[in-house]
Parts: sequence; structure tokens; C-alpha cells
Amino acid sequence: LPICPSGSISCQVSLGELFDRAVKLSHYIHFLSSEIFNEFDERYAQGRGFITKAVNGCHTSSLTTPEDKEQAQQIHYEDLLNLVLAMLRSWNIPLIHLASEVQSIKEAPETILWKAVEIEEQNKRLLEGMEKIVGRVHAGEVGNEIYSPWDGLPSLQLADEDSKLSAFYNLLHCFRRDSHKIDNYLKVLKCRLIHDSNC
Amino acid sequence: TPPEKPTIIKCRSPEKETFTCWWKPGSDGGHLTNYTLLYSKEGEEQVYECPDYRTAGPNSCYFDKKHTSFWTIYNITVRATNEIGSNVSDPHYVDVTYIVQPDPPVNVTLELKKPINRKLYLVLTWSPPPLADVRSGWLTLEYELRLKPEEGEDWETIFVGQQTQYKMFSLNPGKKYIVQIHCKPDHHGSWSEWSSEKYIQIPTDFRVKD
Amino acid sequence: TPPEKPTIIKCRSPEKETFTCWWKPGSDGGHLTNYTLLYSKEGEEQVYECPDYRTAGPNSCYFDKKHTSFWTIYNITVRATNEIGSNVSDPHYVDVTYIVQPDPPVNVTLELKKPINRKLYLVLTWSPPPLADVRSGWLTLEYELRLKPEEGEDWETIFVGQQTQYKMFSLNPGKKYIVQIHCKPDHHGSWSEWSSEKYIQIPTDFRVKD
Repeated sequence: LPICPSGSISCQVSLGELFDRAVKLSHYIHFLSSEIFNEFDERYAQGRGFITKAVNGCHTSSLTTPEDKEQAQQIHYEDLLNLVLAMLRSWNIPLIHLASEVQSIKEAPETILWKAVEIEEQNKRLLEGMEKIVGRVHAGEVGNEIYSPWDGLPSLQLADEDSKLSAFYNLLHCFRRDSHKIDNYLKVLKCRLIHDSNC
Repeated sequence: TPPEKPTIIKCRSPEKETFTCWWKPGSDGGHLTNYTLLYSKEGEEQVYECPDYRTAGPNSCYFDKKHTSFWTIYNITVRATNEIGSNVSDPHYVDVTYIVQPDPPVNVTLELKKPINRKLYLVLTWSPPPLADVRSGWLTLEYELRLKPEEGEDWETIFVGQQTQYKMFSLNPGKKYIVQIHCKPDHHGSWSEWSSEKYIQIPTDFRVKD
Repeated sequence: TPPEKPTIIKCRSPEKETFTCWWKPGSDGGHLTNYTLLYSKEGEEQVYECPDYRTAGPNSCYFDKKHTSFWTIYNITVRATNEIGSNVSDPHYVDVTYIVQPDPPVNVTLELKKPINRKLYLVLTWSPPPLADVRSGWLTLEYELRLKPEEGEDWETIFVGQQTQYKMFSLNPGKKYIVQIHCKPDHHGSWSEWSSEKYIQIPTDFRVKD
């Protein structure tokens, strides 16, 4: 049990522990997002060329994110933290709808349904954690609320099955990519801020 | 007299998603006494009351997923009140990651294997507790097994990391062994209870052939 | 005749910073044929030519750090041209995130440890491949080890996560074991080749105490 220093107003979870938990969670969320994407791809997307529509079709592409190691190391850590926060916020609404709309897919297996709900819950939890970390690092101020709006709900509800499945594919493809970026950036941030880039 | 000060005795999370705290009442001073669990979160002034006094039985408070945050430290107290007055427990600090105690592993199986012209050996297999198994990437468990001859005194304990299988080569022929397994989260948290005892009789020709 | 259309056979990144693609020429139609690799990146109209045909040897294109981006799909084709005409390969779509195959781990050491009145066990340690920068957190590697008795048939494989050390308890006394380790980026990419074989002789008194 963390022994709180007696007389202190309250004891705190250390920044190092917050990052450990955030990285473990982002790793888990990306693991889930890869699984749900692969399962959906195998079951609904074989030979239907959904990838071509998904290319360059992510609602978060307006956020300029580091695309290689150098960029990830050169960007100021506060900007990278805010970028992670912006990406998580940008996915809050789409994941809520994914978890509910996925139920409408014909014969969607339980494993896909359960993962969609789990991803939405854990992403919200990671967002809570990141707001805590940013609040701790920025000493209070949690940065203005930048995020990319999402207008994809109607396409998840289309009557035409093929178009609807293509919309789901696009969402899962984009979330797999973004959750991997988030996981990667948090691992870099953890090594930079907690282990002095010497993980 | 006012009721005696209660004591918070334990808080536990079985799967890092929810948690429960239990308290032990002091004497009730001869009057009907009721108990209120209050908590605040690190860095916040606001005080909340226990969301659910019933699910985990008497003198307990159950925090469901919505009320469980694993980014913060909870400062928990329990107040006992009767018509004369009230008394508050010492604060109990909880960081959910540190109070994870999983349920024991399940489906423990023991199997003697005798490959041709090779030694007979014992294979133990088990599964994670159901609650943890579903979220394999979220709650990483480590296992430890213990065994001893049925009439023996001291257990031999072997840490096997994250594996859910173990091969035992060097066992004494003709002996009957008791085997149990328990598990723990890979970082913080505590060992589960031991799984129920399993028995295996080693045949007498279980010899180390050189 | 114009050359046959070439085929892009493989693209690989050894350390998640650069990558290389290889192609297999078709028949050259009896004329001197040269090859041009062209690529475009997701969301961009512009078409670029291979930045370096030499570093990775014949029929290859090496993309150094400056030309390597992650989380973006490269559309790559190779054109074969001779004096009669030319032919273009099918497009090969690559996101470098998914083609990382590290080199094998290095400095594999095996050490038998015998703590007083505790069982003897084997400690394996290793280091990440030199090219891989795991210090910055950009690349995170996971490891798997396999071992088998020298004359044994089937390997036993154990996933050890991100650790670079492992303790083996259940080993067969008197046996000589072969041990190898390989690694993979966490999440995506493929396993490296196995490290070179290491041998360890387990002494005969490696017995379970009653």
C-alpha cells in the first residue's frame, strides 16, 4: 500500500506510475484494435477492396503527427502529450457509436461486439489518465481542447450493406493506425520523461 | 456513549476494474449505529459517499467500474453514528493498482507423460481465473506452484512466470504428491488464494534412466 | 521483345527506421534491361524514384531514414525497360509499421545458479540486436526462447515478453540442452531469425529435495 507521508494533504500516484499505467493501457487498446480489425477484415472484407477507400480517409489526418523516430524525438514533449490527448478526444465519439452500431452488422460475432465495447471503455479510461498526466506536467492547465470532429455516423447506418461495411472497415483501419501511434508516442514519452531516454 | 471508531480492514480489486472495501465496526455504545463510507480523490476537494453498500455484503462498499479510477489515490474513511454522536475511522489510502488480488487459477490438470525410451515426467497445466482471462492483455498474471509429498511437511515452491504449463522431471517414484497453484499481477498486487489441492500418484518405475 | 514484368518479392525494415525492397526481374527479352522503382505515398499525388539502388545490393531499393515514414501506405512499382519497350510490376502496398523484422538478439549467456538449500536453476540473459534502438522507446521488442535436449526432437518454446533475462527451473538432470532466442517488435512485424545455438550441460544432482 502506498504509505502517504503523514501530515501531507494527500498522497499522489507518481508521474512514473501514471506513465507505466498509461503505456500498459495504450498497449492493450492497440492489441484489441488490431484484433478487432483483423477479425472484421477476415470476416467481412476479403476481396472487396475496402482498403482503397480507407487510404487517406481518417478523420484525424488533419492532426500533424510525427511519422518517424526523429520527428517523435524532436517534437517538444508538451506538444506530443497534447497531440496524444487530441487523438484520444477525437476518438471518443466515434468509438461510442462503433460500440453501438456494430450490433447492427449481420451475424457480428460476440468477440467483435465485446471488443468494440471494451475498446470504447478503455479509450475513455486512457483519456482520463492522459488528462491527469497533462495536468501534472502542465501544472494544472490541461490545454485547449483541440481534436478532429467526426461526421461518420450516417455512413455506419447506411442501408446498403456493402457501403456500411466499408465505413466500418475504414473506422477500424483508422483506429488501428491511431491507437498504434498513441501507444508508440506514449512509449517514447515515457522513456524521455521518466527514464531520460534510456529505457 | 457515541459509537467506537470503526476500522477499515481491507480493500481488494479482483481484476483491476472494480474494488471493494470492508470495515470492522467498533462497539456501538449500546445504541443503533449506522455507518457511512466517505471518500475523496487525490488533488480534489470534493467528498463522495459509497456508491453501493449492498453488493459485497455487510460492512462493505463496492465501487463499480464507473466509480473506479486507477489514476488516483482514494482517501477513504468510515463514520459510525448513533443518537449520542459519531466517530470517524482513520483515513485509509487506496491505489487500485496496489490492491489487485486475482481469484485462484482454474482447470488445474496433472498428467504423467511417458515418451518412448525417455523418462516419464509430470505435466501441469492450468488456466487464468475467468475474470482475468477475458482481458489477457490488461491484467498480466504470474504463477507460482507448490508441491509436496502427501505425508511430507514442507512445500516446495516454484515460480513459473507467465507460463500456464510446467514440466516436472525429478519426482520420487512411488510417492503421492499434492499440487496447488496461485497467481499474482505481474507488477503490484498480491497473490491469489491457492487453487484447490490436486493429487497425483507417481508410479514406482518413475526412475531417472541415465 | 520487351522485358517481362518484374515482381516485388519482399520489403523489410530491420530497426523501424529504414527499409529495403527487393524485386525479381522477369526475362529480359534478350536485350539489356534496366529497372526503375517508383513510389507514391498515401494522400500525395507526387511520384518519387528510388533514393538508393546500391546500398542493399542488386535488384533492391534502400530507403534511408529521410525517405522512411510510418503509418502511411507506400504504393511501390518497378518498371523494366529495354530498347523494345517496358513493363511494370503489379503495385506493392507497404506500411513500414508492419514489415519490421529485427536481427536476432546477441550476447546470449547461460549460467547455472545453485542458492544454498534451494534448487539449482538456469539463468539466461541476452541483449537486443545492436541496430535496434530500444532505449528511446520508439521500438519495443518482445522475446521468445526455445530449448530442447541435444538429442531431443521437439523444441519447447517460451514467450518471455520484453524481459532480457529468464530463469529456467524445470530442467532434466544430466541432460545437455540447446537454447536459442529470437525477437519481434511488440504488436506488428515478424520474428527475427533464431540466435545461434548455445549449449548447457545440466549436472546430475539437479534433484528435487524431499
